[in-house]
Amino acid sequence: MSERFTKGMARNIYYGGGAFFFLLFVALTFDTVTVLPKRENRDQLTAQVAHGKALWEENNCIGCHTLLGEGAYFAPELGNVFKRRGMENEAVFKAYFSAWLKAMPTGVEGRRQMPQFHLNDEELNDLAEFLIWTSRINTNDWPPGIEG
Amino acid sequence: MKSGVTTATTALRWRWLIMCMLTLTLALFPHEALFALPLIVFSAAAALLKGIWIINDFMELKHAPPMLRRMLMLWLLLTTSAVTTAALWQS
Amino acid sequence: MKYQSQAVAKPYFAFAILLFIGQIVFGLILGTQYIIGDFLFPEIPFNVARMVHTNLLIVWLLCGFMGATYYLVPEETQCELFSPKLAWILFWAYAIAGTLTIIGYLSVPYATLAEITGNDILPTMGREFLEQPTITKVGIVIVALGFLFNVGMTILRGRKTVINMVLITGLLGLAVFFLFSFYNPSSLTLDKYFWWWVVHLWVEGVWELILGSILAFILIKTTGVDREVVEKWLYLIIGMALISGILGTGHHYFYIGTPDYWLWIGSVFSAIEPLPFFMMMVFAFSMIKQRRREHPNKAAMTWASACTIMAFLGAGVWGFIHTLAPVNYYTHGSQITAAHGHLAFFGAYVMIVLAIISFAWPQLNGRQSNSPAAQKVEIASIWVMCLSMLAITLLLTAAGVIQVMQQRVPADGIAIGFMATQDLIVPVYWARLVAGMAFTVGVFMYLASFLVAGRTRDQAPALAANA
Amino acid sequence: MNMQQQIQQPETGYLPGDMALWYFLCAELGVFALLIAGSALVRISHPDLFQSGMAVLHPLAGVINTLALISGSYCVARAVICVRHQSPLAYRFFIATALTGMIYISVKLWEYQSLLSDGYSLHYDAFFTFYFLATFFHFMHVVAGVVIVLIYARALKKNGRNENSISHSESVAAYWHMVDLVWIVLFPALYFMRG
Repeated sequence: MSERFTKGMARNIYYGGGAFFFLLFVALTFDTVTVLPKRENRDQLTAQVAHGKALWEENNCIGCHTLLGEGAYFAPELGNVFKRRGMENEAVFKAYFSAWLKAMPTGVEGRRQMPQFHLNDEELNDLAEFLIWTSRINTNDWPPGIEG
Repeated sequence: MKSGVTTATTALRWRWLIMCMLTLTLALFPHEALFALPLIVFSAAAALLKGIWIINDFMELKHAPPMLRRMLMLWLLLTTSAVTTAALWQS
Repeated sequence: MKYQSQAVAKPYFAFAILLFIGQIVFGLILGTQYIIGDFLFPEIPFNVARMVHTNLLIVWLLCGFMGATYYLVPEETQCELFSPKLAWILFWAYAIAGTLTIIGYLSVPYATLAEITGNDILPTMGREFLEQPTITKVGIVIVALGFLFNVGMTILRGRKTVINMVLITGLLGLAVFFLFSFYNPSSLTLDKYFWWWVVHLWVEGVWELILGSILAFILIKTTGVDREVVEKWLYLIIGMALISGILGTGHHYFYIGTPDYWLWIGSVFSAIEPLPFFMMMVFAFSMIKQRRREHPNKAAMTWASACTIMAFLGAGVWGFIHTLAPVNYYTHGSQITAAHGHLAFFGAYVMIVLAIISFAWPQLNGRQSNSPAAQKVEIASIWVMCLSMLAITLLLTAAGVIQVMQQRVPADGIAIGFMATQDLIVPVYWARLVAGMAFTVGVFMYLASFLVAGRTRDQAPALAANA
Repeated sequence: MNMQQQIQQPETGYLPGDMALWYFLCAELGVFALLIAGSALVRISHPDLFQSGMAVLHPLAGVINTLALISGSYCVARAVICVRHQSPLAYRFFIATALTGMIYISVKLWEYQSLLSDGYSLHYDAFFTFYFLATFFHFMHVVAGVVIVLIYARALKKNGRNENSISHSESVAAYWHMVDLVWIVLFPALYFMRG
């Protein structure tokens, strides 16, 4: 009688299934990458926005905040901070943003503290540009509310 | 032994032909609003019948461990009723 | 120990445990900062402590994987390691680079670290879990290449079993997908998309191959069940893990700017992701039930079987509760994610590394197992660690539920802000900190079992020569 | 095992094919079930999109494909019986199965091509997202099925029958029937259940 559960079949499923689904994943990746520019408005991705993203990384902002829901959960979501704190007005947001970062840390005892990053005005502007650009990405309507 | 084979293949052939006929009948159904409801019911019934035959006779699960057969039947029933309910809901 | 070269696993295991302790210390700091916001500020800001906590986790798990590989590959291939010397050189390279990186995190502001390590030449820093300076990343790649060369040459020379083939595939995948950490486009969504190719395809892809092969190795050795049986289950389980896990990456592509069809793909495939973990649990327990020998190392068997339960709970159940897109819409980036992350990492990867250490360490020291007295302490430590981690998970889940109900579900204007919600959760965070301390007690009990093992060495069954 | 007995009256509890494969098939059916159930929910919430979307599809293409897959199922079931009886016809039945699969593939490709050239794509609306996802995922299974059937037919012809042939051919057939079964539910849901 032949074996009912064979190693050969289990191996075929592992290699065949793994390859099959990885190929599907690559195909979907290809499609995603082609439609992303439209969903994230890549035409508006200026040098300032790119510089802002570099600043975001070099100061490890993701170590406390989330951005589009990913990161640490110690400080507020910043993917929609332009809407929450700037009321979608660029001048209002930039003024608020640079005043906020310059006032850090608050030093209130027992409260969570944000470090002082010593950014100059140009850097503050570019970081704000990055957050503004991020808030306009089509994220399938996430976050659910303004509070992020 | 030979007779057993013939019975099995004859049964398969008949089921195959009936399934083809059912499929063709769907194509001949007039696509008018009047026939929308019968079409939904008929196509759901046809799908169920085809699925049962595929599971029982083509896959040969009629005599397989009952758990497996029940799982597949349940799958067929759930998916068919989901799509049918959605279609009926709409009309 | 059957092969002399298996001894190189020792420093890897010892260093892994050392880093594990460091990770726990920083975990306690983070838990405190969640309650007393300015704790240790500005010396160790939250982001630095978190970076150290998560990076130590990754570094020590990788260290444990390498140690496990050096231990089991000679035994599986039935020949000595290609070059024990290379393994030692790579160990020191890895240990020194890792330590320097952690010192770098703690001694200078992150922006300064980025500047002195030349992040502007090839910016790769400042992304979650991939915070390492670019030169550290290059170092990791070099160590990985040397490691794979060493292991690959050993396997080529020796017997090729399913276990070492799956293990090497997993390690190879680990190295290949790490290369995506060097890709950092200025488009945020693209960056996030391929960031998951490292993170998700590691923990829900190739790491599961490593997990599966280590588990299969331990089960063969401790239960004496036929290799054929273990191997076919191994293939089937990791096959299922890849089938569900690869497209399951989609559950990270819901709300980061990627197209909406990922809502479907991610939900559907990650819904079946608990299946391989469930099968792994059934597999481990049925192998133990069918065992043909009584291995004296009960502690290692407890680690291995508990690992499958905790992995199923953490990766399977806690993953599933927030993986469907409509649920994840509210839970994405909340404490629910933190709950799932803790239990999944602990259950699947921490426990399997501790299991192989528990199995291998006595053998590396010429004994079949530790003395019954030492094992008793060790098994108690398993219970304390598992129960504390479950408590941490449940409390973080409660924190997440509060967060979702207060901050996410209510309409704009009624929903409370992030910081106000955090204030509401403080009592839960206190309880979590207590659970974290209990976990630390478990870690110390585990360390104590080594002391007891040393003291009661004469009561341990000796390893038969060339058994 | 008494071969003849098994053929005429398969004993109760006999599992056709390899158990490892059945784990896989059940997982696959689970995926399709979730996909189909999800689409039913979308249809309930966006009935108009399904109404307009289904009107665009070509029922005839669906009918041809259903006939092709059912015939493939019939052929592969016959092939299994031939393998059991050591009949040389097995090879031909496997080839016939692959041919029906190729008919399906050609028709589906034509259908995709005509839809895409009319501007309908994965990103068009909720209906077409579902349509392309579900059918493309299924399409890839048919492609894989054709490859598997051809590989197995070739091995059978080259190496002849051995003690594992029955189990192997049953496994190949079970996979094919699974693909057919999924289509049997998708077909009316996409082409005929219009409100």
